[in-house]
Amino acid sequence: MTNVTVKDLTLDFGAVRVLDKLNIDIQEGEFLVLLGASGCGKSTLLNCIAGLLDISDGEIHIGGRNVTWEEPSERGIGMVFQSYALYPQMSVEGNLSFGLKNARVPKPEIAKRVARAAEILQIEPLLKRKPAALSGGQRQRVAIGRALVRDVDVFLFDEPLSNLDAKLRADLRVELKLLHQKLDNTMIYVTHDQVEAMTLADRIAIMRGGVVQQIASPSEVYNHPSNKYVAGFIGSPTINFFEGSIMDSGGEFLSADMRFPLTGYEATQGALTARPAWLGIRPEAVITGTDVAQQPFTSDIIVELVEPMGSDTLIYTTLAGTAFRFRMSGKATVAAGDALTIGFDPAQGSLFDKSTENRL
Amino acid sequence: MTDATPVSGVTPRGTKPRKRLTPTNIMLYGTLFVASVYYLLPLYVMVVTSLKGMPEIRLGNVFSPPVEVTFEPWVKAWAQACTGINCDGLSRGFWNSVQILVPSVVISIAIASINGYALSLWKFKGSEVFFTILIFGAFIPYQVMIYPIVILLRESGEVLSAITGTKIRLMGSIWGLVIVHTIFGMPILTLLFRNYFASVPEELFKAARVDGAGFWQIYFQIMLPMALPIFVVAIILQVTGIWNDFLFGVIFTKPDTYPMTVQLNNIVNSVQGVKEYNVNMAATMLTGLVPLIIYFASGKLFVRGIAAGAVKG
Amino acid sequence: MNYYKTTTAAVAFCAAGAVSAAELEVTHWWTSGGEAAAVSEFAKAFDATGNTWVDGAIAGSGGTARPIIVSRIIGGDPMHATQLNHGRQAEELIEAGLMLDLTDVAEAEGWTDLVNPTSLLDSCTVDGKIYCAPVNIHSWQWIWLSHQAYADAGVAVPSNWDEFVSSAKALEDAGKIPLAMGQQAWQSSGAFGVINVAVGGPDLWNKINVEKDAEAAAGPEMAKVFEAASAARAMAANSKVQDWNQATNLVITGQAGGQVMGDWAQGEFQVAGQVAGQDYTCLPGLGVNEIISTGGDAFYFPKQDDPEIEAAQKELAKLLLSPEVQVNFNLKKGSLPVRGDIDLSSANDCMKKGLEILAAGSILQSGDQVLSADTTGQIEDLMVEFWNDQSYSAADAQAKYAEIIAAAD
Amino acid sequence: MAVTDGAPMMSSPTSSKRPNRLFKNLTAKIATIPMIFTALVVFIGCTVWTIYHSFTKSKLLPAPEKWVGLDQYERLWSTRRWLVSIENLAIYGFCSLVLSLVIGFTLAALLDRKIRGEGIFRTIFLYPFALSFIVTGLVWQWILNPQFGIQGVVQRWGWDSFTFDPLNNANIVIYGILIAGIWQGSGFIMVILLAGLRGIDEDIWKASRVEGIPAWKTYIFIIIPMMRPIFVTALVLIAAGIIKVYDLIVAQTSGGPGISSEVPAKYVIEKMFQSQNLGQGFAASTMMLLSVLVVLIPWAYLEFGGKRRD
Repeated sequence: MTNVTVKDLTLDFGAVRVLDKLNIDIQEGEFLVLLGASGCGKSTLLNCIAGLLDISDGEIHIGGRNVTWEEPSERGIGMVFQSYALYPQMSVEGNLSFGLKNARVPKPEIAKRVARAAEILQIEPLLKRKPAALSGGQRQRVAIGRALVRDVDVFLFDEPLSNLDAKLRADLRVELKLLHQKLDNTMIYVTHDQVEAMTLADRIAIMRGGVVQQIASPSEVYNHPSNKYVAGFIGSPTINFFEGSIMDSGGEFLSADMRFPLTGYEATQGALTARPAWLGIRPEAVITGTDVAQQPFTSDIIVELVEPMGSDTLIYTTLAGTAFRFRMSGKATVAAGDALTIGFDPAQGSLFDKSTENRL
Repeated sequence: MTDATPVSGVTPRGTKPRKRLTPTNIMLYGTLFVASVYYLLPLYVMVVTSLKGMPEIRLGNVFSPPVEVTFEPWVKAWAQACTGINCDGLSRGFWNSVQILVPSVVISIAIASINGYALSLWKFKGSEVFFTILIFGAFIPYQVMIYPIVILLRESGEVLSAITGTKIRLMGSIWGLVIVHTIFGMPILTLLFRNYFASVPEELFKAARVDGAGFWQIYFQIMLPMALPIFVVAIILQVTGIWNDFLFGVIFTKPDTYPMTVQLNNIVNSVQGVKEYNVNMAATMLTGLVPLIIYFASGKLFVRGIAAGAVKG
Repeated sequence: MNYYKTTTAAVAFCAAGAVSAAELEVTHWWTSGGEAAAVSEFAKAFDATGNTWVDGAIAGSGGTARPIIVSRIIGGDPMHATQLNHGRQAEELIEAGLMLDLTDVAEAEGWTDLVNPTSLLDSCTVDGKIYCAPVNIHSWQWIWLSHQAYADAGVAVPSNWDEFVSSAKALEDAGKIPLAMGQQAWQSSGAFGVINVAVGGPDLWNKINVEKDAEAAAGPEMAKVFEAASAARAMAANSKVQDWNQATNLVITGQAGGQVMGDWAQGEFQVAGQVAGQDYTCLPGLGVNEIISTGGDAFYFPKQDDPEIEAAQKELAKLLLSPEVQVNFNLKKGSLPVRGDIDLSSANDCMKKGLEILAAGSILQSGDQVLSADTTGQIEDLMVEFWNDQSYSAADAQAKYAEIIAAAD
Repeated sequence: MAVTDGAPMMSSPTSSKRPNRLFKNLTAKIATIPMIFTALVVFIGCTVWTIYHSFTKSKLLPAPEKWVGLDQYERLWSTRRWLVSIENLAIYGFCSLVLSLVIGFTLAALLDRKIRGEGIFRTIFLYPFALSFIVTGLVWQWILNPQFGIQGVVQRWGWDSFTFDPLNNANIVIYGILIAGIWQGSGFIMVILLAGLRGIDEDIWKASRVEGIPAWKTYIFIIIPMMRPIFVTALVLIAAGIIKVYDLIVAQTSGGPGISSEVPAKYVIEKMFQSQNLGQGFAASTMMLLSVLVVLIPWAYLEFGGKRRD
């Protein structure tokens, strides 16, 4: 049973089409992340689902109910905002209970729900404080709590961790994941941070220009990006692209006189045919050292720049006339100017059509 | 809660159909409309009255539009209305006001912007105390200070005369009034600039100091260009404020140099026979024209400026 | 700035070999139609001497103008000449040495012999020196009656206050305002003074105002005055104008029966082309006690440090009292000349009545001459409240009045 | 590049002599001389001068040697006109504070509801603020003229018993002035509050919509409390204007009818210059100052007294 369905959703701001015929099905209990660069329409989509924006066309169903014309509060959702949007003049308890009081929920019930939310989020000691006296992380927890007490099936998160510093963000990310496991609610989560997306999501919807590029599990998105944009957007450091063409046989990719064997590539759309294309190789796919010989593709390179990251080391070089970076173990002792032999399997990479940029 | 969904079995799709005439909207626009009438009525009455002849006015409806439009009241108000034996209307006051306005605005803003700048970025021991006194000063009724200022101006005039060897009078001259406007404009303007400069990222200031820039260099080369919007606001506030001033104009100038508001009051109160309401209203409109033009021309800047200045206070 | 202008002007005239000439800025508060016409007589005469009259009229009333005049003198930027009610208003300015001593002009022109009544010059004299030039005699003790209003109401024009009071009802029935009153403080206070003299008699007035007898002020004689004023107040209840000449206009146009106002009101009738005895009637002393108070306007000359200007100031002072100027000015202004030796055969009926009374010596000093500005101000505050608040009882007002007189200095 | 907070960068820590404190930030001190002068000589000096002379029997000229103690104050508080002035100021002040804020906020909130023609409405509400009190007073005097103005027009329509003559009725004259004062100033308050509303985080509105809180409740329980500092600013601006009310009265009623629309500022000016009783004028202005302080000091204490959080 799907919990949230978006059908042909279109949104125009005047003459500008912000969202274009979007279709998304979100399963009950699923954690869906809307990922994209700023301005891609991900927050707009979330606001449409919440009912905070009037849509131009299409339908929205939540819990099997058509809620397209319903007020946000009637849709059975809870929402958490980037700026927390806590009511600054009320205590934490007041923040949590204000909406319930307004909905005339009986007092004991309010107390029960607040207590439960506070327990889940471990904010019991903070209940009497004002938001101004809380840290960023605590505020965000309260904001989540406010969604929690509403006792709804769908949670909407609008970049909830963006205002926090890196360390806190990582901690809260874990907590969010735990929370999801515990509650098993449907969650729709907007972020521009791919680490959050990868770690949290059951499925990621990558958006660009108001259109969903790919909606799939994190590993699918990572390993089989549906187009060049997704490939470039996901993964850090960024994927390497070679510009070239697939040879007649479909067994080789040629870029600047360098040949990449494609034996074993699982083509998405039938057989590979000769055409101009991009070959994308993840920096993590590169192998050095003794195992190199077994790789379908090997090459000698000169190290140009070394970036030690602790756990691993990033090497910058040039391959087939293109800037190329790959990852080595953090223990590797390499210096600029060193010669190295590297190898990888191009068939594990991704091929994109030159003109459509779609995955082949 | 879910009753809100479809009435006639239509599947909700696309934009929620909204009735234009919801009670909320009627209330909203109704209130705005009524308020607009209240705010526009005087303007309407001013215009209408100023375009009527006296016989029509005596018929006695301030709201009825003029049957015969005449511009004579305007001509009279501008060029012929009498105070005593001077019958040159408001025109003289207009030029006086311009002459008072320009130096007053320039000097008061120059000084206040430097104050604000020094108070927010170059705090020194006691600077906050002076600022506090200044702000309190904004609340001191002018009446408390007028008389001593008269004396102060007289004495400073004499001191200046002694120093320069030529006769300088501050009292009754335009410069005396400029000083008074500068003094009484100082609290609010200084506050405005202080708040604005306080919102400038401190790093910018620190970077400039590390680069070896001094007080004036930072002011002129970095802060001044950045503060342009707030200067526009200050100018708007001061132009309207000084143009509209009556109390200082009446006490610190003389008939030669009376600003327009004072002359307006003179003309309106110089009743010869019957009150010529149409001329009075034309004179009133003429006097209000300059600030109104400034206001309509600056439009959003005026609003944005007030927002920037006042909200932080 | 002015200084520069005047000197260059002066230099230019000297070079041409003419007599010295200067621009004199003269402030006054004569801005109504009749007043402005009168003051332009001064300006004309002064300009004819080769000097220039720079008019500095301040609209409103003396109440508006005096603060401006005083603050400029105190602030070191005095005008060259200014109107003030003579009397005690300028006392302190003279004592502080801010005013030009006119004794030599006065002696040369023989003012002491000419000015009648002499009390006018006395008010200008401090420590034996003369500091101001009186220009006219104004008296408050008049009521102006509209023939048209009474004709419309079908009653005869009253010939004294009692008749006026009894005819009020008829006027009201005809939709007229019996008594026109402006709402400014000085008018309320002035009208009360007139009623005071008319109803209570001059002796009572002198006792209170000159001798500051608070007991008399609280006494039964005065109670009658307050009752009369209270009756007058009721008659003026529908008069909703501010300025005195608006009130006069009500009389001129026949909307009101009468107005208690000083002789300057005459100027307004004149400007409106009305003729005394034909269109309107004037009753001195409200037709009860034919007596007039002899206040008036005077010009003071704030001290300047430029001999050219000083010479011009003295010339103006001389001019103001010259026979020709006195006649022209006073005819327009509706006031009486300060010299007893000039021919006013062209004066109208009302003015002639005034001249007769003056010649007969039935005169009172004016309030300005005997009361300080402070006391005058307090009385004005009391009166304006009394006249405009119908619920303010005569007894309460009298008690307050007595208090003010007791504290007067 | 890191610069430690507040440490004077000019003075080198190695030099043994501390730089003279007086010369620290010397340029800033010189540049603010006009401000220091204004603060000390004009605001404090002139105020003290006035207070001192309120204890003297100064008449036309200041007479510091004629010390009379509290005489002027005794007379002041037994003067009806002064009492009426104070009462008027209190009524006018209270009503104008409340009405300016209520009207200003209502209009601001209405304009904030994403309505059509917001710019036009805002322009309409704010333009009177550009006009002087003299102009304001004269226009409303004309509109409220019993013969030609609103009252006359309504009566001519056939409602003969209609009376609305605030400027001629001593009991309600102050409300006639209030109508004009509000007309002139409430647009300004609206703009300030509108700016405040615009400064409120959009997410707050979204949050309250998601929770199903009606707009009016959101305003009352969430938005208005959040705007407290802006309300204080507006309040202070209104209060400062109220005490100075003078021009409006002079133009509209000259204090009449009778003394029913007198205000303290007018009393001061007239006693000082017209009645030639400086001492009395000074005493009255000192009382005005005192009443300002009574309002201002608790506010300043609340606002700045406690340590500033946030």
